[in-house]
Amino acid sequence: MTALAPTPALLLARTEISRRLARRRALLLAAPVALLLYLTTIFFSFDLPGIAARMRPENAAVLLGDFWSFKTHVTLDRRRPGLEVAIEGEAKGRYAPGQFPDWVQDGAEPRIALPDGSRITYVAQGALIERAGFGLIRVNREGRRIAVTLPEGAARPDWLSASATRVDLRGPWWRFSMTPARTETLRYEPGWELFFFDLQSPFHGKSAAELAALALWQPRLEPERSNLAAMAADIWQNRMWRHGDVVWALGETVLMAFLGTFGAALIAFPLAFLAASNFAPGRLIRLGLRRIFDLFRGIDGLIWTVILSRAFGPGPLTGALAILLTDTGTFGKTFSEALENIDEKQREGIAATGADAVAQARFGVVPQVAPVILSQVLYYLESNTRSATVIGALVGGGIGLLLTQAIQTQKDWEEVSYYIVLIIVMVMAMDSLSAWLRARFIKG
Amino acid sequence: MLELRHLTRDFAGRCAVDNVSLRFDRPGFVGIIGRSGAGKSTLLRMINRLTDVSAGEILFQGRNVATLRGAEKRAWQSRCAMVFQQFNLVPRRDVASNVLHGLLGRRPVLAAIFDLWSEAEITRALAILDRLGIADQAAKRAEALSGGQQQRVAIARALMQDPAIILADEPIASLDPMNAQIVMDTLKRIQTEDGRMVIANLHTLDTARRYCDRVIGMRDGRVVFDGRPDQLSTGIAREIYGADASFNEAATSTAIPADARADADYASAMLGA
Amino acid sequence: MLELRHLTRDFAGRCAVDNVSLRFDRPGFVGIIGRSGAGKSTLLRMINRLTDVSAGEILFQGRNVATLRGAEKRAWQSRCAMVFQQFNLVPRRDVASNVLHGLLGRRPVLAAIFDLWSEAEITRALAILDRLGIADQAAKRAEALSGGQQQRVAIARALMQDPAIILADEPIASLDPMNAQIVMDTLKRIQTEDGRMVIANLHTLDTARRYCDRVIGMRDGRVVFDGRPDQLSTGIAREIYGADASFNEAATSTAIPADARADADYASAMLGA
Amino acid sequence: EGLTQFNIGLLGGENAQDRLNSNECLRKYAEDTLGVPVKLFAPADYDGVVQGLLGGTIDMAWLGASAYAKVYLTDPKAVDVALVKTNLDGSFTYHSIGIARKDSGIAKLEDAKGKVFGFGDPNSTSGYLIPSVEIPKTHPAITRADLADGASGYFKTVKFTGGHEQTIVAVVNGDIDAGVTWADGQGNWEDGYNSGALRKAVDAGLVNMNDLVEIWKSKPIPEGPVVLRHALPEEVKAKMVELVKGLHARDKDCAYGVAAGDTAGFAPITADFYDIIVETRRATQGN
Amino acid sequence: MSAAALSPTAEYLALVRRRRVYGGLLLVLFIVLMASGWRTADARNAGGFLDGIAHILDFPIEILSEAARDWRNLPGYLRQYLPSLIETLNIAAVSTLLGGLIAAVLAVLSARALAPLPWLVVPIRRGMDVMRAMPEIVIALVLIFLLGGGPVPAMIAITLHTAGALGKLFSEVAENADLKPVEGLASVGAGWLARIWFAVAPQVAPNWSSYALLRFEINIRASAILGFVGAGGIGYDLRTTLQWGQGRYDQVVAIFALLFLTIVLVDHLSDRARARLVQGGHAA
Ligand SMILES: Nc1ncnc2c1ncn2[C@@H]1O[C@H](COP(=O)(O)OP(=O)(O)OP(=O)(O)O)[C@@H](O)[C@H]1O
Ligand SMILES: Nc1ncnc2c1ncn2[C@@H]1O[C@H](COP(=O)(O)OP(=O)(O)OP(=O)(O)O)[C@@H](O)[C@H]1O
Ligand SMILES: [Mg+2]
Ligand SMILES: [Mg+2]
Repeated sequence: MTALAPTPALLLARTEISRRLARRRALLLAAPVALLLYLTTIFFSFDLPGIAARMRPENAAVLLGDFWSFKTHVTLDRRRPGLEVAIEGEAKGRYAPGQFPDWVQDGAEPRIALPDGSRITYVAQGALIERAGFGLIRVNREGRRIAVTLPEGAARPDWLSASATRVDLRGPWWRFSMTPARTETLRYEPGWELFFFDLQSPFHGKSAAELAALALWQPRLEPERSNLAAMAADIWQNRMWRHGDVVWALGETVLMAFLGTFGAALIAFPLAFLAASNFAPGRLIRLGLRRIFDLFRGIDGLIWTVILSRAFGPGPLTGALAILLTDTGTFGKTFSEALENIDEKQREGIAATGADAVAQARFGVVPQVAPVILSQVLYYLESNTRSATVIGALVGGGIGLLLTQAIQTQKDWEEVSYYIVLIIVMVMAMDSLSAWLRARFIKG
Repeated sequence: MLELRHLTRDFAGRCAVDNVSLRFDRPGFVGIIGRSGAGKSTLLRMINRLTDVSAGEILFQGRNVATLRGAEKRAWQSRCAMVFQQFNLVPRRDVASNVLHGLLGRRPVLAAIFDLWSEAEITRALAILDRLGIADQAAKRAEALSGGQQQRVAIARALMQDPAIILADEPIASLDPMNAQIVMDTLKRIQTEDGRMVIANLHTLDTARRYCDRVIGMRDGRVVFDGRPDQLSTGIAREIYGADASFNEAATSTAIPADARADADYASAMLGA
Repeated sequence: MLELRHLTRDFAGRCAVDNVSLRFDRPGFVGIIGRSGAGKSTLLRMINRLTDVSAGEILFQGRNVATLRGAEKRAWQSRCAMVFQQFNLVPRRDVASNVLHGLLGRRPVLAAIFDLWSEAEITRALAILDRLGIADQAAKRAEALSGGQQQRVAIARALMQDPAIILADEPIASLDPMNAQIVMDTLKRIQTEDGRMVIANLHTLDTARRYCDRVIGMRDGRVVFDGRPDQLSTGIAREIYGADASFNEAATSTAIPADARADADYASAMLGA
Repeated sequence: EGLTQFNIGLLGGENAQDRLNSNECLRKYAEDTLGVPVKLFAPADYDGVVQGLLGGTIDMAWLGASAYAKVYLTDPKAVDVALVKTNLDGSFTYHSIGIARKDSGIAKLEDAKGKVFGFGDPNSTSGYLIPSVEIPKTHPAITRADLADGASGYFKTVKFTGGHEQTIVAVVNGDIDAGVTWADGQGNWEDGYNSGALRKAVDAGLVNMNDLVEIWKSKPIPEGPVVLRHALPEEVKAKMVELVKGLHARDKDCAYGVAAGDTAGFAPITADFYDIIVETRRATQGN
Repeated sequence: MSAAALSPTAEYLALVRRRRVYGGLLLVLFIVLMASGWRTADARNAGGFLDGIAHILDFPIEILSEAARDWRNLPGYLRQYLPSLIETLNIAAVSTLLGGLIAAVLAVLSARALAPLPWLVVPIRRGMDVMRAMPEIVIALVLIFLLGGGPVPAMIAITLHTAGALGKLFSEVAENADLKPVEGLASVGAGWLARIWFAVAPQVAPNWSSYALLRFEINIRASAILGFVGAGGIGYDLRTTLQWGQGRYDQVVAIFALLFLTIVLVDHLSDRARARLVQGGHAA
């Protein structure tokens, strides 16, 4: 058998195979090593250790907690009369006096019950905090000075921060702070309070069963409209969450994406013929157009927004035009590539019947490129919905504006999470829509 | 009715068709045979004006159509239909629409763009399809049809042009023998029944013998034979196809030689894999 | 050495293999024949454990391998090589690597990923390729080879496993007659020279007659014949292949019938178009 | 050319929808006054409104002083200064405040030497313009060049955080060691003063003023002006000035919303009041 | 005409009429949507389209004329902003790499025929949908507040989005992979990882790397834009200079030129590389 005495050819093959395997092995080892090296340099040049050191988990926890919880402020301001109880401390979430939630006991010395069993009493000279499992903490105010008295023998805990003019206490699901002018307790609760009905709505605070009963058979609360209509209107006009405005904003975002994408497709389509080597009337026109497409594509929509806002001012038109310009560049390029890849036989078949150039394009070219173009356009429709979110923020419209502003003001994190959910739902909906349209018009 | 005078076509110095003069006086079935590269396709494409003429004249009813431009050129093209080896249909459109494309040479642009055909035109297209036995496929996409059916759609498109001449460039080279026969029979029937003129490039001698009234043999861009099919002796065939050793009658026949079959089998097995 | 006891496999209620019991006591060339859907592939795949067993036992040297899991199952698979109709090679890797893949069942995965094969292993892989006459192709990508060569690579991979049993599922169904013969000869040679056991599904009676020591006929998941090839009378064949009118000896032969050829031609013409 | 529409631009800083809502009353009054449709626009950053005024698509806006200077420097004829918001005590100034973390050991600006220093938005008056000019005057050791974006002379580096809110968070998080933001300078430090970015952050529960110290405070800065586009018909300008001036008397709640806090109303003011700011900005322009 | 043909003709005529009605309706619907959409957008905009179009070049001209005046500064600025550009490129590269690695894992885990744990397929797919739908800028903005400015929030944001976007494309490719080699390796007793590595990876590699390259291109843009909202890199410089306005337009132009040239260059190179990758895959 040859295996006993390897032929020269076999030896040659063996060295060749060994060499190849060695090369592959070297590559396989080198690639992860190079990757690791690169990531390590980046690790230090992006200062990740520094960030890790500076990151404050409790701050993150506050913010992230706000994503899915809300807080109620119980405030005693020495410059204003009376106790104020307000959701998120906002005027639109303020409880009317005498209608405070049951954990706040109004009176000369208001008492607040907290989720962990702690209790806080606002007294004339300051406040008494009965902290569960710790004992009574007195906070006394004398003029501009604030003093804290801990229970006998207790060490100062790390959840308490005090200076001569300010005391701050953190508990599970609550916070307390006092300055010479203000005494305030924040009580956190999970959920998005007032999501459906705000405090002004007669439907606030009702259980699902009660609401169903009201909607279906109970007498009208307002004579001029049915309870169901009133509920819908109250939800739509909710002052805290502004569902109506949010829906308009979503609509405006989709509008910008729609107009930008399809407008760009309509403009790019004829131009693509002039930029495709097999249709272009001249080399110069073709190259010129290609560079223009590059320029339009290379400038992101966001930058177009800045450039256009001088001429058109803020508003959805500016956003739509910004998307249109970028996508004209993108489509111009991809459409002309599609045109360059057509099957010439079809066009020749049409040309041989004596059809003119327009008819040749219409019947010999368009049917071939239509599926490619349509699927491109629909793909971009989805991706532009995402861009329109961001562009909207700059041009003062759409859900993106609501989102960035909510982030910037830093307090409405539950709204931030609401908007994020809506954006994700919106983009996923556009994705499904474009997938459906693709399936319907391209395969069918 | 059609006369070619000193027709010549250069491709970057290479002469594809070299000073060809031919007269076609009355309708008939003319076959052009020759080796690959002999200039058969170029000749037909020049007549239809898909390829420009380098020199010479194409006289149709006494008028030189080789120099027409624009609308006049298109008018000529619409009178002189072309059938291609690869059918050159629009695969994503339905069969009837492909047939209606035959009218494009005579259509105002706008009506054409919106694809608006009159009922009479559609009825005529379907009548033509019916004549070729594929009316029941009218609503299908062209790409859904078999090769033989597609070629018949291409012929229907040609007929829709109501042409004085039908040029067919190797119409059966992509078809299996059974479909090849159907297509050739169709062309022949059209030629005899309507009294149209058909000029077809053919790649096998026996097809030429079976269908043609007149056979033209080309070699290296020149006409080397022009006569009745029964004058095609083996010697003449050798002259047309060149004296290269591999030539034999069988190689130009539609019958499939044994080893080619094995190859085809193998190819289809691979592709199916 | 191998015994199947009441082996059964259900696919969603349909019984693909139905209570099959067979003993293979000594090495030999066993052919399994039967109509499409008879359960031949399912039987082989169960032995290799590519398909799970619904009921019954597969005893190899007295041990039931039908219930093994994880590493033990893989150890069994590495002793029982499989050759597929479509070769199932990794087309983008070279031939030698494909052969070395036969060792994957015994290798820690990381060593395999980094292609840490010893010189001795590479030498052995090349020796096997040499034995099958395709050592000169060792450095080519598998996909660049012809079907017959690829099947020989697949056999080389099987040999690399140094298997007790080689299972071959219609190893020549995708090959042209000439390559089919080479592959069958190879399998036969391996079986006789090495004294290995080969169980092959075959789709034609004459191949079974020519190569097998023992033929098993299956129908509807059950064994309906088990004997020497010379016992395969036309009557028995009819029983195996069913009494349907279309059955005849020719339909199960490797010779290609005329109309099938035309189809294949047609298919390749279409695909090439 | 008749007026067919009147556009009011609103600067950022508050929840967009809240901004639109608190100015809704002004929109209605303006519509009644002018008899043409009035629209509100609330782009996310200063520049949107500035570009709108320059391009002639925004007719009225309440600008920051520096943003006004930018408009003026780009096109002196673009807008007319009309009114300014007054505080409860009648003043119309505020301060730029330098802050640092108490535990960082920085108690005054000099301590921040060799540390990371942050400004807010480059178009912001208190967040950049005023400190970049005033600090070199009061602290000769610090030059203007030391306060340029990315400079690394006196400070380790100088950054723009993008806005007042971001500056505060960045200081609290330690991303920057010190930074500047704004406050009205009235009330108490521990509350974050009576109004301004610090107060908002405190109210949001984001910072504990015990953790911060004031390291620097600017001289009083004039509140930004309410401006009207110069090209508007005189009569329209007069009407709008009248409307905004009388807003506090007419509808206190509305004035509160429009002024984004307690106010004694809007008072007339002239352009020369902002000359200093304009000059300051012009001086920084050559960089 | 034969009687039999009547029926196909009538049928086809009916089909044509039906098609014209649907086509016409669709066209009208589209035109109405476009027209009313543009009108709505125009009406809700501060400045109208017709008034604005005449001034469309005002701002670019303002920028360019200043840059033309101070053209001598440009080379200096180009050098000055190069590090920012490199940071932007690094953000894009790292997030493409990390996102691509995550995507590769997710893709294999969520391709039905390859998944080792079939019950994970649907949750992973939904998860990728969510990652894909989330605009990078949203994640970045939130992270900037948690981690402060700089490249890291942008990197994480783009990585997440990339993982989702590439994951979907990758798993589509993996789903279409030929399973015969996988089965071949299964029959020799190869484990799951070996099967994926030897039988699937070579098949998907060309398309995967082509998609990853395309993503890299997209991510350069994304990382430049995230700089615009405060996440480091050259976008941040672009925003501060652009917002400052007059006096810094020469810097704007310099940054712009850098960014634009980079994008066009990368775009061009990756176009060619991708063409080769995919072609190589097919031709081989
Ligand atoms: N567009 C073209 N550009 C350059 N040369 C061409 C072109 N078309 C044809 N030729 C050349 O002209 C010569 C004649 O080609 P033609 O296609 O007419 O031959 P044919 O007889 O139809 O051959 P076949 O049987 O292969 O179709 C060939 O040498 C060919 O290479
Ligand atoms: N994975 C599967 N799922 C469901 N049914 C299957 C599966 N595999 C095989 N079957 C069914 O089991 C029966 C036996 O199939 P098997 O492939 O074993 O037949 P075969 O004899 O190999 O046929 P062929 O000659 O077509 O390969 C068939 O009815 C087939 O449809
Ligand atoms: Mg030809
Ligand atoms: Mg089988």
